[in-house]
Amino acid sequence: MPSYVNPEKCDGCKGGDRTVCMYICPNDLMILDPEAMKAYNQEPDQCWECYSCVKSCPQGAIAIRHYADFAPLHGTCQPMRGTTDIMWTIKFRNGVVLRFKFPIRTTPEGSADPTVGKPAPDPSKLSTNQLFTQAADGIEPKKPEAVLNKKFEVGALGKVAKY
Amino acid sequence: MPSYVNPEKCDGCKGGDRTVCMYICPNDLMILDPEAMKAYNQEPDQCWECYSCVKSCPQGAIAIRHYADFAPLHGTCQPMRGTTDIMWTIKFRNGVVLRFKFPIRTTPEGSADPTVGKPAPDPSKLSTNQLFTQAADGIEPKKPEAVLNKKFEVGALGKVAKY
Amino acid sequence: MPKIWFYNPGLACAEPEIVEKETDILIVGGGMAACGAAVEAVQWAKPHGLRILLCDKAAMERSGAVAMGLSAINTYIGENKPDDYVRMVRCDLMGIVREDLVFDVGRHVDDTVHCFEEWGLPIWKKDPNTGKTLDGAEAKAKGLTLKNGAQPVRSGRWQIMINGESYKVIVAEAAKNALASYDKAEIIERCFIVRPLLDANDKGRCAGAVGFSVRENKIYIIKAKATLLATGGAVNIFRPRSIDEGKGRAWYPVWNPGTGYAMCAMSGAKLVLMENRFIPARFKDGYGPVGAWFLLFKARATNAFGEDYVAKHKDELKKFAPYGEASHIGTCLRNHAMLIEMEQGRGPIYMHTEWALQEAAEKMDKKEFKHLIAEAWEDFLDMCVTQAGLWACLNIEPEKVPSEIMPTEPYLLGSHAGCAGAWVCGPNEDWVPEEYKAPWKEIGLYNRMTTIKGLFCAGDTVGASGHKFSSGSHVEGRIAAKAMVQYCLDNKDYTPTIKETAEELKKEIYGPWYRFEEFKNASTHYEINPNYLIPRHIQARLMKLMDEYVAGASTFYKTNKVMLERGLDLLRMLKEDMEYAAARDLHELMRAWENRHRVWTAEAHLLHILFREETRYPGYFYRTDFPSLDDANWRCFTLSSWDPETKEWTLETYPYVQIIPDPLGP
Amino acid sequence: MPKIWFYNPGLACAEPEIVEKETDILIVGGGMAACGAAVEAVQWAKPHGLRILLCDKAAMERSGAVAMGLSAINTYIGENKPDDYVRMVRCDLMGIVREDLVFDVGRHVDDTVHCFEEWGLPIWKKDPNTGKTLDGAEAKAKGLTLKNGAQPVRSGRWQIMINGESYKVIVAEAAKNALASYDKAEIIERCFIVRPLLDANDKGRCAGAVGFSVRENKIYIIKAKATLLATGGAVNIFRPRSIDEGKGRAWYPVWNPGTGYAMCAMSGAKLVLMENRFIPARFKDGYGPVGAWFLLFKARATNAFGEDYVAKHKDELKKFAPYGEASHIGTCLRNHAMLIEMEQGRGPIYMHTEWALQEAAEKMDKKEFKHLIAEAWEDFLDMCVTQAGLWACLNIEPEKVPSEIMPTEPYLLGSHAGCAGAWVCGPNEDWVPEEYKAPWKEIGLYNRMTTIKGLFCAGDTVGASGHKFSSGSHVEGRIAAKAMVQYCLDNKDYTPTIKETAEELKKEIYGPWYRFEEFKNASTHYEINPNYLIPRHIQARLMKLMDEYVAGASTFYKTNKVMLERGLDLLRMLKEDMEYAAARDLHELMRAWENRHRVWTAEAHLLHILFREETRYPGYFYRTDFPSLDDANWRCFTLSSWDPETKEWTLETYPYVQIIPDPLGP
Ligand SMILES: Cc1cc2c(cc1C)N(S(=O)(=O)O)[C@@H]1C(=O)NC(=O)N=C1N2C[C@H](O)[C@H](O)[C@H](O)COP(=O)(O)OP(=O)(O)OC[C@H]1O[C@@H](n2cnc3c(N)ncnc32)[C@H](O)[C@@H]1O
Ligand SMILES: Cc1cc2c(cc1C)N(S(=O)(=O)O)[C@@H]1C(=O)NC(=O)N=C1N2C[C@H](O)[C@H](O)[C@H](O)COP(=O)(O)OP(=O)(O)OC[C@H]1O[C@@H](n2cnc3c(N)ncnc32)[C@H](O)[C@@H]1O
Ligand SMILES: Nc1ncnc2c1ncn2[C@@H]1O[C@H](COP(=O)(O)O)[C@@H](O)[C@H]1O
Ligand SMILES: Nc1ncnc2c1ncn2[C@@H]1O[C@H](COP(=O)(O)O)[C@@H](O)[C@H]1O
Ligand SMILES: Nc1ncnc2c1ncn2[C@@H]1O[C@H](COP(=O)(O)O)[C@@H](O)[C@H]1O
Ligand code: SF4
Ligand code: SF4
Ligand code: SF4
Ligand code: SF4
Ligand code: NA
Repeated sequence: MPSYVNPEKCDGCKGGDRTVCMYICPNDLMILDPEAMKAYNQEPDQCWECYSCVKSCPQGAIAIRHYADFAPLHGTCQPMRGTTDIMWTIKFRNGVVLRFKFPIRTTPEGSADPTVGKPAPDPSKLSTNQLFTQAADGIEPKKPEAVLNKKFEVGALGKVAKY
Repeated sequence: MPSYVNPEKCDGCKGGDRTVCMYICPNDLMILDPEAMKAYNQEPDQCWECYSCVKSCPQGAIAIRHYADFAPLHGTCQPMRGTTDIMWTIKFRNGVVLRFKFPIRTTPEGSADPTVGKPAPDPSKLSTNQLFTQAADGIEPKKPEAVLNKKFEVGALGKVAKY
Repeated sequence: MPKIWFYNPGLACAEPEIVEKETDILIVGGGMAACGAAVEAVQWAKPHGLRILLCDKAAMERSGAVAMGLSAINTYIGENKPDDYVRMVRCDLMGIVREDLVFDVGRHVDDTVHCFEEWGLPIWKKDPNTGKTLDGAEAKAKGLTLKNGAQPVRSGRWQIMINGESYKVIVAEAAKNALASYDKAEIIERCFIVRPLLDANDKGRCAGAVGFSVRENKIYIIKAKATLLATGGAVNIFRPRSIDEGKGRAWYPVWNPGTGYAMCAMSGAKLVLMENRFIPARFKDGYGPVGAWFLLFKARATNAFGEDYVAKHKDELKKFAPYGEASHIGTCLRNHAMLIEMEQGRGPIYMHTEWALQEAAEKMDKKEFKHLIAEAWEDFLDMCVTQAGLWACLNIEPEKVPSEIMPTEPYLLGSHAGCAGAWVCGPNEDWVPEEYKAPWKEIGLYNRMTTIKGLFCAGDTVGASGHKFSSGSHVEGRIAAKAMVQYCLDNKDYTPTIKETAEELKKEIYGPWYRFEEFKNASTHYEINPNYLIPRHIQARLMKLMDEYVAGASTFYKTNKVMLERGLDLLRMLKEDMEYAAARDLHELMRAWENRHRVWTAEAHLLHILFREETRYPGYFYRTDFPSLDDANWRCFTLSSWDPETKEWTLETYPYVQIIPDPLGP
Repeated sequence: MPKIWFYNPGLACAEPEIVEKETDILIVGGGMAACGAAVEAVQWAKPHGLRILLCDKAAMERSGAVAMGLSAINTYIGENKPDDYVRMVRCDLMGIVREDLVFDVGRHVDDTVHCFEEWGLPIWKKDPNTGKTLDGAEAKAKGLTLKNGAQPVRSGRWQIMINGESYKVIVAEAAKNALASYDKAEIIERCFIVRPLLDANDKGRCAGAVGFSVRENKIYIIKAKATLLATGGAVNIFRPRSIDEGKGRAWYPVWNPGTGYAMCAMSGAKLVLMENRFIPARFKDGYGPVGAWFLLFKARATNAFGEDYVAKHKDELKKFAPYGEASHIGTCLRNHAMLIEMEQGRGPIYMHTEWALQEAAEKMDKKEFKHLIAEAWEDFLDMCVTQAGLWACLNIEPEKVPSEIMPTEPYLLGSHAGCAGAWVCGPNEDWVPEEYKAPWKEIGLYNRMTTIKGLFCAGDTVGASGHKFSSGSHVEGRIAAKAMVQYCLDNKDYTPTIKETAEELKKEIYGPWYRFEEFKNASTHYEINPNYLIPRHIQARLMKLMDEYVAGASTFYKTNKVMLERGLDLLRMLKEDMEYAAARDLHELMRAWENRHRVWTAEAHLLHILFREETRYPGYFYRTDFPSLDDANWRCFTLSSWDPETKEWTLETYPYVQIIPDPLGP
């Protein structure tokens, strides 16, 4: 089910700096036609149906028509992604409709603090095996409870080949 | 190795009544672009590489680049088909060249006489098992030397299913 | 054109003109069988003024399986007896064939080969003085002809070698000349026939067919007294071995989509042995045929480690007695032995061209050897140029290195070592058993007529009688055509009437284009649209599901009841989705209809495999839940038919009658 | 535009601007490992003013394997011991892993998971009062956090459930915030890294990398002291199961082309266990993961006839003792049991979602059951929407009918149940055996450094230490980043110098476009041109040959020496033909380079399979000429390296050292 763009809804992100679908697609598939001011999927057979474009289009102009190779027509999953939750509407081929809502994050967008509130680590701890969080909290990473260190002397040792 | 058209050689069959490659392709692939007056293969992944277009193009404008899925580049088979023989030039990837010439027909083009010189068959022979040639020559089609006519009474006889 | 909505249409569709035709004899197809039919029909129709119309989806000069040429005529009886030909065919096809049909081909086929020679086909001969090979032109120059008793060059017992690049050109020329010679005959090329027209007053009768032009916006509504389906077999029902442009390469020509099978089914005619398929061993990827290599050049094939797999699995083949130990080892059983090796990871399978040619070289001088090498290349250049090209691309000189072979994806056809097809009447003669006459007792015993009045078949479309090949298909077309003339005369007062209006037919046939026009603006990419599928999508879905559930190559041709039933569910959903096919131009409109024919053919194939609870054709497919061949229960025909009214399929068994006495093989 | 020469270019190529960059730390990739590296690097680099540059081919917010989200964190130690984690990993990966690397991940990984939670990732918890499941938002509202000792919802012993739709968004946000917080750090998105730059004066040292923008015509020549390859694993090396648009669907994300493996090889760094691959069992076609179904919902999988295939083949698995009878049955061995059934034609394999959910229903009220159904759907909606969509398209309600599962095509990766990747240094600590330090004695023992100075790996690119998953990959990026800072400080005086001129690099990188421009007028169809191949062709050829010769799905993952050697011939011809790749636009230019990475990765994979003469990973692949697992000879690492000067590959063995005492499994 590659993504497709509904030209009635797409406004080309108003010709702004960032064409959202084009910005987000991990596989560089979405592209804006500047003449038509509409986006399209330039290589549908490489679409992972990851829904990144669908979820982020400000116009709700993108949907997925399931991969024709194996998906019968007329089943769809359409998301509405908010700031804390995502809502899904699932339509079956036979008309059954399911709706779900799931949390997506517990903090405000943009707020992720990479330091998780820790002070900058003491540079002298660079030579230890502590990550910056552990260095800050003075946590000592574990060592194995017991160490065997048994080398396996097997027949193929010494085998070398060039190709 | 689907067919491709060299635009420097193709003259669009001079815009004549019959675009030869388009006329001949058994799979309806070759098509003339009337604007450019050049032909192209409209569905390369359905080309059987039957060489019908290649053999018949009056300009020698069509060649085959072997199927990319499995044929390494740069090997080619190029025919020159005359009225009685065909000449093939085979170029290997490694540069080896082979040339062959084979007969293609033993009669002048267009001369095939469907009656093979027989008189029209006697209409009364319609009810016999003689083909028109046999009727004309009075040849009696064979019957089996011996006839067993043994019916096999097997277990599945009578089985019926509906789907 | 802005980049979005992007597609490069071919010949544009537009509101079509409706062309109504009326004829006596309609020949659908322009291949080997159709050409035979044309030549024969004209001879017998002329005195009665019967009209003849031939419609081919392509140009007859290069249409059908023989477009590229062939390097052998695989059915030529010559010094053999037709009785032995029947034995060979029944042995190869695992004991269930219509021996009346096979015998009928065998006794007539040489006549057709003699016509080919007369028309200009170069046939190799043995030089009567030196015993050496003469090519067809050299032979002709020396006045050597088959008819005059010259010896052909036999590759096998039934096969003769030809210089066959122009085989189809020559055969089509004779057919076209025949039709051109008769003012009541007409040819429409580039007319794709979509479906049968059923008689409005007689549900068991065919009243013609409907099609359209892929060159002009025209729909052909053709009323006919007698209709011949000579449309070849079916390919691209199963996934091919390549996923990009190499999809165009299959052994069987990608343009034969199973029209004949589909049209039989749609009209309610019975099909027979549709579980059978053809899976030839072929040179890997190029799909070059192996016949000349095995038979003419006497090459041996082995697994990766040099073992002869047929010899190795002699005991395994005995499980399939009597067929596995008869004088002739069936094509499917040779596959079976090869598949065991591949499945157990002892591939690749190699055709040892290098051993064969080097052995031959020992008995030859340089010039003769050079000639032999040319013959080896000609084999492919005459019928499978890709294989020659692949050798060139891989730097393969066949006298130096071996080449891989392997079994192909399955095809459905009735003229090679396969026997799926229509259930037709045979010759109405005294030696033919009652069982083979009974089905036609009420509707008339016309040779090669299906169980629907006025609907005939020939060539690949006929079931239960394989090994006709090019020559047998041509002669079968002739046999059918003659019977059709008789049928038309016997039904002089019949006027074909159809229930659909021209407008309805137009809506139906141009449906995919109307759908495209209606919905194309719902998406910026014409291929991805929630309202329709393009034909390529439908084909890909069909090929995948057939491959995975219906004993395709990816399961090593294995299936079982559960897989088949799941496959049937998926296939039926696909059949529903076919109603949403869209076409942007005339070319795609043809593809849309081709794929309908594929899906119908696939459905019949699946149902037959489900119905026959045994493994009749090991090497072609395995019912793993019924892994043995079971003569006691299943040495019988399977028949299927679809009821146009109830839209239901019925599968049934039918007795096999052995006409030609034992031995089993030739 | 006339229809001929037809192609719709994306962003047009033009003569590129050359942008030269110099940095201390170059992070290639923006996925889980790269994000970990960014967060950690900034903390340690800041005090020293070291420069950091991160290049991602996509937008970090949704790049890499986690673009769609995930529904579980598969590595969380919690109440377990890292020692047991090592035992599980070694057992799953058939006894050969770098236990130092694995232990290192195990002891650090929970720290990273706690960061995720802090940044906003919703992690399911057990309600301490009721023992019931709370989703991550409910838990957070109740103040329940892992760090504070709340209980996660374990699906398996190592896995915890999350509401992970925005997993990557959150993790990337922290990384981007980290880099944004530091003025000497920079991010370039849409920069595709093509290859390493080798130091002009020191052949064993990496001096950075070169890439280009897929948005603007710019080439980036990046000199760096330390370079981290965090580019994920490799997909689309083997033929996918669909041949049309479904090619876009694979379990592993189609955009990770094996850059890290290729770049290691190109620079002369050693790779380890590249014979290993990952073939997960997945829901058929949609590729939905099975973990939650097996572990959380406790579903059973059977063959077509209801038989539990793992139980059925217990004795068969014993052949692979001790691994087949350990406490943990390895992923490949579970595949092995499934494959026996499929191969013998007893598929489809069904995941009995309906049994599992109905059993659960018995202990629940309606509301709880509704919630359970939502959880079942969420599993796919959070990480594999296609699978949910396929259910909808097939009218599958998982509480009513089962779904098919089957093994996928092979992927190469080092973080799931696979262990192909770079041979890297571990922690320089006393418990680490000499054998695992020796290779780095001369160049410096920097954690996660390859055998090339300054070239580091993390995540999927690291070999011999699977089962890191998303969390372990992130923490491994952190570990590597810290070591890179140390490396930069230790190499303060080193100035990266390269031997290529900017002009040469431009010619090389834009080569495919120059080729396109040079030859595009030789044909009326841009795809079919005798002078070049488009990237799609190269990829199709690669996937086909790997599938057919190198133990792909079409041979049921079987191969042998003869097949591998033939495959190598074909692969080397493809490598030559890659020089004729052409690109019509920036997007295709990226595809051209991606495919180079695939071909390099494939070559290493093939050579390793050829070198290891045993069947170490039954269910992942079979050497049919060495069908047994052979601990006596082969319980050791295999290493490969390519010499940039001689252009020759060397394969060698290397001793395995068991660090963590028995038992084998956890
Ligand atoms: C594909 C192929 C086939 C063969 C071989 C190699 C190859 C590569 N080899 S070897 O492998 O053994 O080497 C042979 C060989 O050497 N010797 C031999 O005698 N026969 C060989 N065959 C078999 C014969 O070719 C075969 O038996 C006959 O051709 C069968 O004749 P027929 O049944 O008439 O089918 P056709 O393909 O020739 O013609 C079909 C026609 O139908 C048309 N058509 C189809 N659908 C239509 C529609 N809907 N509307 C209108 N027209 C519509 C087609 O255009 C065509 O005209
Ligand atoms: C694909 C996938 C993966 C998983 C799962 C389901 C699915 C469908 N499942 S379950 O199945 O088990 O259910 C998991 C799960 O639920 N829980 C879990 O913890 N892990 C799962 N994984 C595994 C993890 O995702 C995996 O372990 C990590 O993501 C590995 O991290 P890393 O090694 O960093 O790889 P990445 O894919 O995240 O990032 C790669 C980055 O490199 C970029 N890139 C690649 N090549 C580049 C180039 N040439 N130039 C520049 N940039 C260039 C990419 O853009 C990306 O940023
Ligand atoms: N190994 C073989 N043994 C006997 N006959 C064969 C063999 N291979 C092909 N043939 C026959 O040779 C002809 C051409 O075969 P093919 O090239 O496979 O289409 C057909 O009549 C086949 O039945
Ligand atoms: N390589 C093979 N491929 C397909 N079927 C086979 C193969 N080998 C044996 N068979 C047949 O498959 C049936 C089931 O065999 P088995 O798989 O051993 O139960 C038997 O009738 C075998 O003759
Ligand atoms: N049948 C199983 N038995 C044990 N662990 C499993 C099973 N299936 C999946 N897993 C584990 O569950 C997690 C997710 O697996 P998957 O969904 O297959 O990627 C990984 O840690 C797997 O190793
Ligand atoms: S994000 Fe939506 S509105 Fe913006 S260009 Fe893409 S499809 Fe159009
Ligand atoms: S669904 Fe994902 S892969 Fe497909 S176009 Fe959208 S963002 Fe790209
Ligand atoms: S036959 Fe040749 S010259 Fe004529 S249109 Fe085709 S390619 Fe051009
Ligand atoms: S080679 Fe044959 S199939 Fe291909 S375009 Fe030419 S005529 Fe058509
Ligand atoms: Na790896």
